Amino acid sequence: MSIFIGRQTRLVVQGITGRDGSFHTRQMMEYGTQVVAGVTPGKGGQQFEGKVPVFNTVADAVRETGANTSVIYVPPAGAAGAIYEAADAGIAFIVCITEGVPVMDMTRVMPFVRDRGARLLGPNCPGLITPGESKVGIIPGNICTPGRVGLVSRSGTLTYEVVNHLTRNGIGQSTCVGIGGDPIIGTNFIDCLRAFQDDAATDAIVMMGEIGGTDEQNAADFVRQYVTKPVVGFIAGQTAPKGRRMGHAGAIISGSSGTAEEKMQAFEAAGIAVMKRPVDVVELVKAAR
Amino acid sequence: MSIFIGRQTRLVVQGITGRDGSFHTRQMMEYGTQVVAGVTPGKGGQQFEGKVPVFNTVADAVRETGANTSVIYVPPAGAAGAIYEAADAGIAFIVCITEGVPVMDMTRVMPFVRDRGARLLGPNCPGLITPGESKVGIIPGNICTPGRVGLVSRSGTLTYEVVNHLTRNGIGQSTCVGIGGDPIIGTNFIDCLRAFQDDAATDAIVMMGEIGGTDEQNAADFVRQYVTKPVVGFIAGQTAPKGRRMGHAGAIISGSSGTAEEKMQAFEAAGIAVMKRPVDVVELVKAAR
Amino acid sequence: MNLHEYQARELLKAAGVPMFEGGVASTPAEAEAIAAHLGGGVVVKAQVHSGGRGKAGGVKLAKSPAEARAHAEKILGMTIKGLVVHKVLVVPAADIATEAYVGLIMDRGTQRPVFMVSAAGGVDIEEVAATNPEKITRLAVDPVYGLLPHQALSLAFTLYTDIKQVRTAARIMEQLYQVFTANGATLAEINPLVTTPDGRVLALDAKISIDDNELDRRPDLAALRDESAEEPSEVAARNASLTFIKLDGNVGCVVNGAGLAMATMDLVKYYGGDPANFLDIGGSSNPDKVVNALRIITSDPNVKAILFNIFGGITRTDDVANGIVAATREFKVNVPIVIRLTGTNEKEAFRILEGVGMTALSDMDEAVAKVVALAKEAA
Amino acid sequence: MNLHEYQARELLKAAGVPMFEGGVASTPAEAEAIAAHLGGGVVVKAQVHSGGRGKAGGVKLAKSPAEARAHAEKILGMTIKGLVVHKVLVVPAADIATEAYVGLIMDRGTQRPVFMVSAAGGVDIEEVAATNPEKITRLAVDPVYGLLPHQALSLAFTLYTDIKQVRTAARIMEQLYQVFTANGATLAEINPLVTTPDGRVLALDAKISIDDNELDRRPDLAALRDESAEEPSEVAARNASLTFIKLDGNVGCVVNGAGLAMATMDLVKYYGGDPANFLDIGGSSNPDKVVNALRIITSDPNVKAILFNIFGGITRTDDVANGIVAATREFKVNVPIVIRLTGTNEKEAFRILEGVGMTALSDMDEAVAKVVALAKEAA
Repeated sequence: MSIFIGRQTRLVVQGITGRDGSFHTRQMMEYGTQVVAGVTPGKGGQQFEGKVPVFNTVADAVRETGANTSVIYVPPAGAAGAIYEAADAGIAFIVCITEGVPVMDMTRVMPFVRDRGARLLGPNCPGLITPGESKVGIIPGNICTPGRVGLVSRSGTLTYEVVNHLTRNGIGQSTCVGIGGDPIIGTNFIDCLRAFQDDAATDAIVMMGEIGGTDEQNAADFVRQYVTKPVVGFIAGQTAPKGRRMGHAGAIISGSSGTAEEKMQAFEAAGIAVMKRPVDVVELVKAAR
Repeated sequence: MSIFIGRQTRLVVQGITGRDGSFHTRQMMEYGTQVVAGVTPGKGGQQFEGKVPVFNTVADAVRETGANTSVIYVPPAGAAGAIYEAADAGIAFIVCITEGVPVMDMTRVMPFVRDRGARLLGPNCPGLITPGESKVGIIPGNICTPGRVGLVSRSGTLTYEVVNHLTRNGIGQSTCVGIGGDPIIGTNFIDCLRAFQDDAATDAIVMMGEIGGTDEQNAADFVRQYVTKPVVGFIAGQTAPKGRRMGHAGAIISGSSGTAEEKMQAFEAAGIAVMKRPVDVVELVKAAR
Repeated sequence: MNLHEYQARELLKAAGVPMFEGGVASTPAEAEAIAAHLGGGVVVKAQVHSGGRGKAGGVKLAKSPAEARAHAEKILGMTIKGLVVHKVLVVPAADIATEAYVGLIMDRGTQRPVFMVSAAGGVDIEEVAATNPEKITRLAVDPVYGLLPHQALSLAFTLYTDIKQVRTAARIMEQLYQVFTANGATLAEINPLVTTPDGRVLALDAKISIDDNELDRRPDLAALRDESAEEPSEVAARNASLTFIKLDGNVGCVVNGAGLAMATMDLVKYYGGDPANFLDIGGSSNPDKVVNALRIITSDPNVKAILFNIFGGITRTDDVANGIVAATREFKVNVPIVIRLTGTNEKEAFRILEGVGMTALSDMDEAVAKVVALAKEAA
Repeated sequence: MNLHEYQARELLKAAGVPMFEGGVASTPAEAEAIAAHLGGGVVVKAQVHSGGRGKAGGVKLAKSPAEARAHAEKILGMTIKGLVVHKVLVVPAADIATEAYVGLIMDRGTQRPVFMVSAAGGVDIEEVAATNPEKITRLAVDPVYGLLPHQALSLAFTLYTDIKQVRTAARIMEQLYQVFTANGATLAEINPLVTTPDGRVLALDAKISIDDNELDRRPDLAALRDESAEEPSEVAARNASLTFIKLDGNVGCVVNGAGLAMATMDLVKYYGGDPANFLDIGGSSNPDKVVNALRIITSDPNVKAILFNIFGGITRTDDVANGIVAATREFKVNVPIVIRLTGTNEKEAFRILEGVGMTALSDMDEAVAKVVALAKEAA
């Protein structure tokens, strides 16, 4: 078992013939992900790597291949459109890797996706991986290993760093999910925490947060109320100066809230073991089990 | 019993201080409708006729008076906005009398109303009346009398004509509903037929249609499949020339369909007794019972 | 309200839809000048609100400016389905590879704008719908999201395979949707959408109808109305806020409400008469409307008798009575008037009419039978 | 991207928001001319991307054009929170009856634009939010329908009782919403929205921030960026598609990914060092980005050692290695570089670096500890 993806995942790659799309599709195929289709308008009828049929539209891909999950590598200008298309075609789980999607677009994409009963991960996220079964996105497969720790993170490469420590120390992962650092995202900490809590294959959860916003505080509240599995947490940006946006979008509505201190306090108050350094994940997860 | 309105109706009048709004509010009050509030922005705090409190917003009116139904008499430019406001304030049944509401506005109003679980009657309709209990809109109360015939009509004054015949001949009505002749309306024939079929106080149904569109054909299909109560029908516009729009919006998408002949044939095929003249309603209803 | 082809073209062009250059002419000399400016062969097209212009001789190919002038000479002033041609559109005679149909209509059933797209264009789409419905692709657009890019692309893929043509057609559909919603259209179509032998995609002919309810808030659209292309009595009626359609009979009808107006016409026919018009004085009547209605009906020399059939609701019958009285004071009505009034303020209305020696009836059948008899007497 | 007050005013004015006339001046003479043109008292306001302009002496009342010139003389060129003032806005000194706050912000929680409206305006709204939250009315707008008329009216009723003022304020909120959505703003506020003693409602000061992700598709907005109002190294970084923030330490950091970049800074601190910057080279790296990153970091004289911390995913570590090699060929780097690379194409990356005699580490803690030690040595 795992969350969101696994052996049952039948993936369509939107933007399969682009630079990033083709590179990472090959990586996903090598990892063992069932890539059943690609979409590039105008290239319908071609084959990617001689194996994967390319279609003009996601609807065609779904009809012909039974794809149930999509991953989006198209440029920012077309990313919102690609999400609409996937949701409209009945894709149940949509992963948008694209960085730089205008937030205003996302305000309209989200209700559309929700109305169609689909789940979106991202945008501006590294995707997710269920080690040994399926990877969707760009998380390097070689740093992961199957196991029973679930990981959810707002950041991409920081996730890799932590997963790498786990794997090197013999701690495998059930699923690693990068939710992305954009202000409006489809799947948040709480969605993942709920899924991990309900996942029989997950024993402990690692949650990687950042400064800005109140998502981590809300997640801590959720952990306190609903999560019985041990949770280990990290907050990046302890040394970040106030009032500057560190790459990802920072606090917007909540005024003073969003500092690392606040978030780490919220974690501790919720019984979440807090790492000081990424490498601490190893000892804390070991201690938690 | 009755459909949509009755003794439980607590009405808020949007546009209560306007020419039409004030005139018909007095008529509704005289008829016995529980008019609990009025809304005119800027006149909040006033009393209408020394009895009905006026509010600045529908939300205020609902909060203060528990209104559950609204009727809209505002000019066309503000009608769509008034429907949004009523639905947003939690009004469950909204009756829009206003004529001349742009169709493009209605394409967006309808999903909004539906998403909030509300029912809209109209726009451009005469409203409805449950004789002896409540009237909402502009149907003259004096031509109606309580009884067991349900009536639904696309037209206003033609409804009065038919109701008048029924009443003069001792045939009372459960509820008379004018759904309006606009291309996009909130409540259609089928909605009313279903409600009358389910209404224990209704024994027979009169349906008044017109040329244009396929609503009557669809309604006839519905009657054939679901309605066990006797139905009497009329189609106005038997002598109308083709290709001209007779006041109400005519056939738009369906090409050749929408003639009176077609509709009367559909009625007959569904076992609906068809009137030749409005006055025929009396004999046909008598025969049907 | 129907727009002329040249007006529809202007709206589409402003939205970016690619099309051949062209010009509108009111005189043969103008047509010749436009043809000369365009160079090469041209098509001279009558601008009237009517289908079947081609069959009626209103669309002609010209090989030279002189021939364009000659065609314009014939077409300007000709009558197509009762409508006089005052303007012609002059466009280049296009070299065409394929013809498609792209239309957008306000659909009652889905309560949404619906695209109808077919690779079988250039012909009457209603005919295609009747004979080869599978050749038409339909798409209902969710008006709260608008036409989404992938929807436009999917529609375009049903027309073309070349991705450049597909993308151009998709953009044209987005532009058409934009024109449709921004102008409150009930119909907007490009027929045909053509490709040229060198691969370009262009709109050749366009048709747009605007929802009359938009015109109050959109004076820019209201200004597009070409009253010269309409029946003068209908123009006068509309300017008096009346809905009026001229017919061929001799019984003038003044009714409140479209449904009752149609039922009244039907009943006139039922009693052996022939309605001279459809006339709905609408909901919120006032005495002026009644005066205008009578003025318009009495200006039709065919009318031998006039029927008022008013069932008061939001219309107050006393307003109508006052209007009848005012009208008969303002101008002489030479044909008999039968008045049927019932409903809101009917007692007051009867009192007003009695005050000037007029009588009214309460029963519709009785009134219709009477007016039919009077019209027959006078005829 | 934050707009200057005068730029925000222009966007709002174009949308119809009523406001006092004013002008922007780059020289004292221009400020004097604007004040003379306006007549009466004026306010001279520093145009910098910073709060607390008033406290810093950047906002001054002038009774005459000469005084306006004198104030402009002082304000132009002054430094407010590290930013040099290059422009001043000159507006009439308004006669004010009431001050309200109207703001619109992109809210992560509701995933919608949220209005915040308060009759307690003219002060720092964050302070009101902290001390008197009940004085702020919030409304999350459904972005698929936009701000509906009754919602604007309801918000306006929380500010005023006079219906004319209510309607004007409601219209201003609709205009503000329009500006917000049409320009991809993350914040748009009018503070204060004032009433004058004679009852007019006007926007006095405005603030707008644009989502950086909008700028690629909106060159008109991108053109509003005032690079003179920013740290030059941050401008250079942005033009090289890097996210860079200058800090006060001596350990230069080049990292891929914002989260890892922050964690790297935290770890530098953990090991007793001080980061000189936040720098994220982003997802799709290419060698040029790395060259630019190194150029920007080495131009900071405080930097004593540089750390590369790259965990390859969509970033290919061989691209980064090639970039480091290219940079060291293009210009001389006088401080030690510690390179940590792991992930996508790491073998190739190590090979590239070895090819020019450089070595790389795989462990983040090891690399950070090393760079901190090197920086201390050099300091």
